Amino acid sequence: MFKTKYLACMLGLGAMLAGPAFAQAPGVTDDSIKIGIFGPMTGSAALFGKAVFGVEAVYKDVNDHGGINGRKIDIVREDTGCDPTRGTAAVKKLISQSQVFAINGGLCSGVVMAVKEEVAKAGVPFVIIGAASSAISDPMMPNLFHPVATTSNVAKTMIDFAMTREGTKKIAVVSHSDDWGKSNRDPAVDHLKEAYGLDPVLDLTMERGSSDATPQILKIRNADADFVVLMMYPAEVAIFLRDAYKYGLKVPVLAPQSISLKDTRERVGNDAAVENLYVFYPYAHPTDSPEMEKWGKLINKYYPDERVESFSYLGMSGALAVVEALKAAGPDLTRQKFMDALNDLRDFDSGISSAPITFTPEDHAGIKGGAMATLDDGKVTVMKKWQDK
Amino acid sequence: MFVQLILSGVAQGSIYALVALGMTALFRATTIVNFGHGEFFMGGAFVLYVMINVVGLPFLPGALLAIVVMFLVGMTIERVLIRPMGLAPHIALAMMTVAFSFLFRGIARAFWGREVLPMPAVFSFPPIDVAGVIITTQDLLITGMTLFFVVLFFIFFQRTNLGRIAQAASANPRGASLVGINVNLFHGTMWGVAAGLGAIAGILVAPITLLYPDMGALILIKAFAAMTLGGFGNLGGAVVGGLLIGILEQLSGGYLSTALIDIFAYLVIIAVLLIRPAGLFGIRESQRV
Amino acid sequence: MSDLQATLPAGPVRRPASAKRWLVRLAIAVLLLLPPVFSNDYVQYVVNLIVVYALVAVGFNVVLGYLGQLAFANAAFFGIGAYTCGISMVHLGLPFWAALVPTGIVSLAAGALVGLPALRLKGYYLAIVTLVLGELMRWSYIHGDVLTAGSSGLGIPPATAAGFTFGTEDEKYYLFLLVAAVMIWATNNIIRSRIGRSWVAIRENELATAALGMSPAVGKVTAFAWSGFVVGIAGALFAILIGRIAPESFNLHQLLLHFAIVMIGGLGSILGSILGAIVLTAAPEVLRNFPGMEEIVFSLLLIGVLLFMPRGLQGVLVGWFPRLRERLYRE
Amino acid sequence: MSLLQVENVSVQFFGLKALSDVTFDVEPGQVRAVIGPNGAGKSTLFNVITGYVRPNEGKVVYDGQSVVGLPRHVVAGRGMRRTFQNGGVFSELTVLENVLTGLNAVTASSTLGIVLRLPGAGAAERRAVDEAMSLLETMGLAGLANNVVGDLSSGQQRLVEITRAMAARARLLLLDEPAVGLSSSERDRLMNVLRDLAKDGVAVLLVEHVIDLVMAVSDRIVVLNYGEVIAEGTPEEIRSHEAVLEAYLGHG
Repeated sequence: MFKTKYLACMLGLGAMLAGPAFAQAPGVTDDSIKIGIFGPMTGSAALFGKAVFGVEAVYKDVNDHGGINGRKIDIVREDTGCDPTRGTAAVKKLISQSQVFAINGGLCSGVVMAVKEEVAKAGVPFVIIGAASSAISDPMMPNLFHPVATTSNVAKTMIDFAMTREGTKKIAVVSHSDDWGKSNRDPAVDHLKEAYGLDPVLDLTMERGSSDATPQILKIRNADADFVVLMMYPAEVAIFLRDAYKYGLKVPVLAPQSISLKDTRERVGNDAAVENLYVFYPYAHPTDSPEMEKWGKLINKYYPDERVESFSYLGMSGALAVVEALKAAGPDLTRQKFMDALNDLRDFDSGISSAPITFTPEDHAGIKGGAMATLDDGKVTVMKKWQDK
Repeated sequence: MFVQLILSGVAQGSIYALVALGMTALFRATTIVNFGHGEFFMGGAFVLYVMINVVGLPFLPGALLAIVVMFLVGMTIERVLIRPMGLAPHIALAMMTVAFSFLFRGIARAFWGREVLPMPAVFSFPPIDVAGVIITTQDLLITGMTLFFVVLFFIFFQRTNLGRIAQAASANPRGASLVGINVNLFHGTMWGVAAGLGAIAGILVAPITLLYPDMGALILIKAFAAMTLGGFGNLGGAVVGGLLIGILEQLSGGYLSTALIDIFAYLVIIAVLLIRPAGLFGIRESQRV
Repeated sequence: MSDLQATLPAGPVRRPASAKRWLVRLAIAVLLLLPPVFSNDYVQYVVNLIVVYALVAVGFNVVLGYLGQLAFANAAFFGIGAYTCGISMVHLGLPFWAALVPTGIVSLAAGALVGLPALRLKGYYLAIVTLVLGELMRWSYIHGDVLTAGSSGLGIPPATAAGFTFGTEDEKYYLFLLVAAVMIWATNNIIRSRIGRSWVAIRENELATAALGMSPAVGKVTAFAWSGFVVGIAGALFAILIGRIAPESFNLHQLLLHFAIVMIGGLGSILGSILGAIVLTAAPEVLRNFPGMEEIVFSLLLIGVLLFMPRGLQGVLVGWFPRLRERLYRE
Repeated sequence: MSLLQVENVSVQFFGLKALSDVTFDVEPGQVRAVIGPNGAGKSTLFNVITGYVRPNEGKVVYDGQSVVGLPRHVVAGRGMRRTFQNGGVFSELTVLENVLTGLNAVTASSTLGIVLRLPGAGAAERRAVDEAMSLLETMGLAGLANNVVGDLSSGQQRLVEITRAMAARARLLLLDEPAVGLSSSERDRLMNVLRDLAKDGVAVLLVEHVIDLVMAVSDRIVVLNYGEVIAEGTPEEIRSHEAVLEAYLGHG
């Protein structure tokens, strides 16, 4: 009680001195807006933590250009290690100790699902960085905004893409049996059933950390599948492609948004093996195009030794949407105004995400649709429909 | 399909065998089960990565240097962490191996926490197709190297004078020290050898599995399964157990369900320990009253 | 090992009644007044986590410290307790208090079941079987999605009692404190009785235990059953604390955390387990602003304890205040 | 009626006759000793009686019932208590805790009473502590009650082990070479303790190779050599028995 009382009266005092006596929203002072950021900076999913640097680069860039309505964004970052127990501690610290104005965080769906009620109860606006599980924004929560292609959206795009190739009947699915794998596999299988009345010809699993995919590939070869849908982490996708090449499996392979084409080619070590890999591509332009290079350089401006990778861009369009809404909410900033501004965001094209962001008071799943991308003799090409190579 | 599964099972199994061999040799010599052995595997791969990408050595010298580095790391662990614990209870020794495995994982994560590092393939010859069965140089290399080290290991232990001394020191440390064998040095060397064998397995597999700090955890459980199946503390058993686990895993994945691969090693461990704790070749432990 | 034990006066140690009662009253006062001082929700959450892990460590210590069996089944008991409580609350619609009954029964049974292989297997064999059991349980949570909602995790409704919901962390704190205090009090009663002495006898010398008319098999199964029961109830508290349980929360990392808490706290000491829980739950929070350092500091702390404080924090404490040495009988 | 009958017990290990046709008995209140050169089969005999080794032939009858094959804790529960040649004590526990553990089998605190700390259980536990303390007083060990047993001399540890074995009103006490590692004063103390136990009606079976202690304290002696009983009788008969002399001193 003592600590919060002390802080409260200091704030009140500050407000009184600063002229018109109205209590500022928590986390807001005359010259700063405190935004809490959380993500897996450590642990086995630390690879996803790269997106945090992209988000912070956006905010630091805004600060260098005069901030928002005279206020600079004060970033407070907490690590969750992709573990619900540590994640709950991180979010509680942001809300009750750092008393942030809003939260822009979350790359592990497990952590977001564990903390979203907590954030809602505290009434803190919560914009997701990259956690994709559709259960996050469905059912809708007034304070939670999901500017990310959700797993059901990604799955639908991948299945529809496969079906745009005539005569596709047999789709084989290979996924991890952890929460990430299941949250991607389940919507894909459901969509295949509902939209096309088909069941996957094979529904296999592959162990995280395994170094061999022979049984899976031989089964797929025997079932002569038309497409293979891999709901797996980057390392295991690379191993699958390497073994597919080894056993001469020429079937096109689809992978979700967490897979970077460039890195996979480097990991597999030969171009032929990556030739028929298509990944859900959450961005508007290929990562090596000038439009995306701009954002990559922005990240390296503030984090010089950070190796920019496709993950790094994942949360940037969401961060730009936050900046947009903060500006629209005006100088007399309150959480409600900020959320109303977010609710008015229509077809916000940040130039990064493959589809514009739209939030309505009824639907906070901001990105619908998306595209696939593949390596066409070394160049990343984005496509909505199947094109024969 | 059956032959293909057997072949890839042998390649996989030889990795498990190599790691299990290192763990068994250490267990026989020091009665310590090293719960941090996965990190020797990971350590070998990462040190090789540093040798090639940072120091810029070609593969072979890089690999040899990596093995030497890990050998020294193994000896240092024995000297600094294990020896001072003296005749501590098994719980404390097991916990010490867990502690340094956390330490290595923490160090690797500090440098490459957010990376999945590729390793240049050793030789990228195209796969050979022999009557429908496909073999890659990588598989041949792994199986070949494992066989080589297993044979080398047995020759050392059975044939050479030093090997017989090592056997004596493992069987009865107190007796060995009475006849002038420096047991501490022997334990140190065995920790070095175990670390070296773990590193070799890591180096052989690095080009395939890609490098990330947690790559050691899974291999530890598979090596346990190999040791348990082959008979705890039996060197030959560890190798045979490893190969069997690799093959049976692939076959169960191919013919039954791929979901089985995840828990195959676990089922083997439980089945063996509850039905025949001595495993295939192990000796039943009798207790002196 | 035993040089820490100073030679004490003759006769069973009967501490002056007033000193002991004063000590207990002070502890209760501090514990009850804690929440208002730390009204900050985050710190209170960490304190609640400490209470849960203290209970887990006390339960695990029964098997690891008192019975002296190297068993790694603790994460499995923790998960079984959490999921049984979650399933009874979500699918059977039981309120928290009622859900504790099936949770207790299932955890007790799970403990006894794990005790059975302990009769045949010794040392490392038991460690490996129980380690594998934990991983198999986690596999079953993932694939049992009809009941456990699989990997996406099972949402747990808040605990309620007679219309009152334990919503905020402060309210949960009193609930956890009550349940943990009762369980630790009961465990202490057992340890300082013939049952506790039979467990410790098995650790010291199993043959001699049989030669004194006690069945080692009964001793082991009861120890594992009680350990499973306590850790299972702690799992139920964990489910309420986090509000959502997923298979990943009961993996190898969780097990190693329990192991470290007991070892650093001190084998065979309830006070040590509570101290270990405090240190190892607070440390990662203190290290929040050096991400990645947690693993390194965690392992160095463990190595330090294993090399220089073989009997853990409790050993150091008993070294300074010999009176604190825990007895296996009641004054 | 004798408390323990060993009838024609033979034991073979891989063709080697460890014991052949051993027969003797032990009466309540009697100190029976078994002596013989090293390797004579004394320890094997001891382990057969205490149920750790199953005889190929013959019977071991205790209190009128054969004990071959019975679980050890059941036999111990009926009052047949033993000590161990090396380290039977719980070295990390205090002397009092060791003796209390010996009393476990007769501490009447109910499980539920213990868990919920009910008065009945509390009383039973306190009675056990008082009984243990009085036992320690009679053995002259009360001063060491709170010392960790691991700190004590091997002689003191031996006495603690015997007190612990006696704690639950044992009727037959089997001692496996108790005099090993004892100072002469501790040996005298041991002799007095054994005599007092016998006076209280306890049957004592002493397997030992310290001859002067055996001669001083035993009522009847069995001499084993190469697994066979070569002599049986009172200490005086045994002292002049030429087969015994020959076994011990070799051929005259």
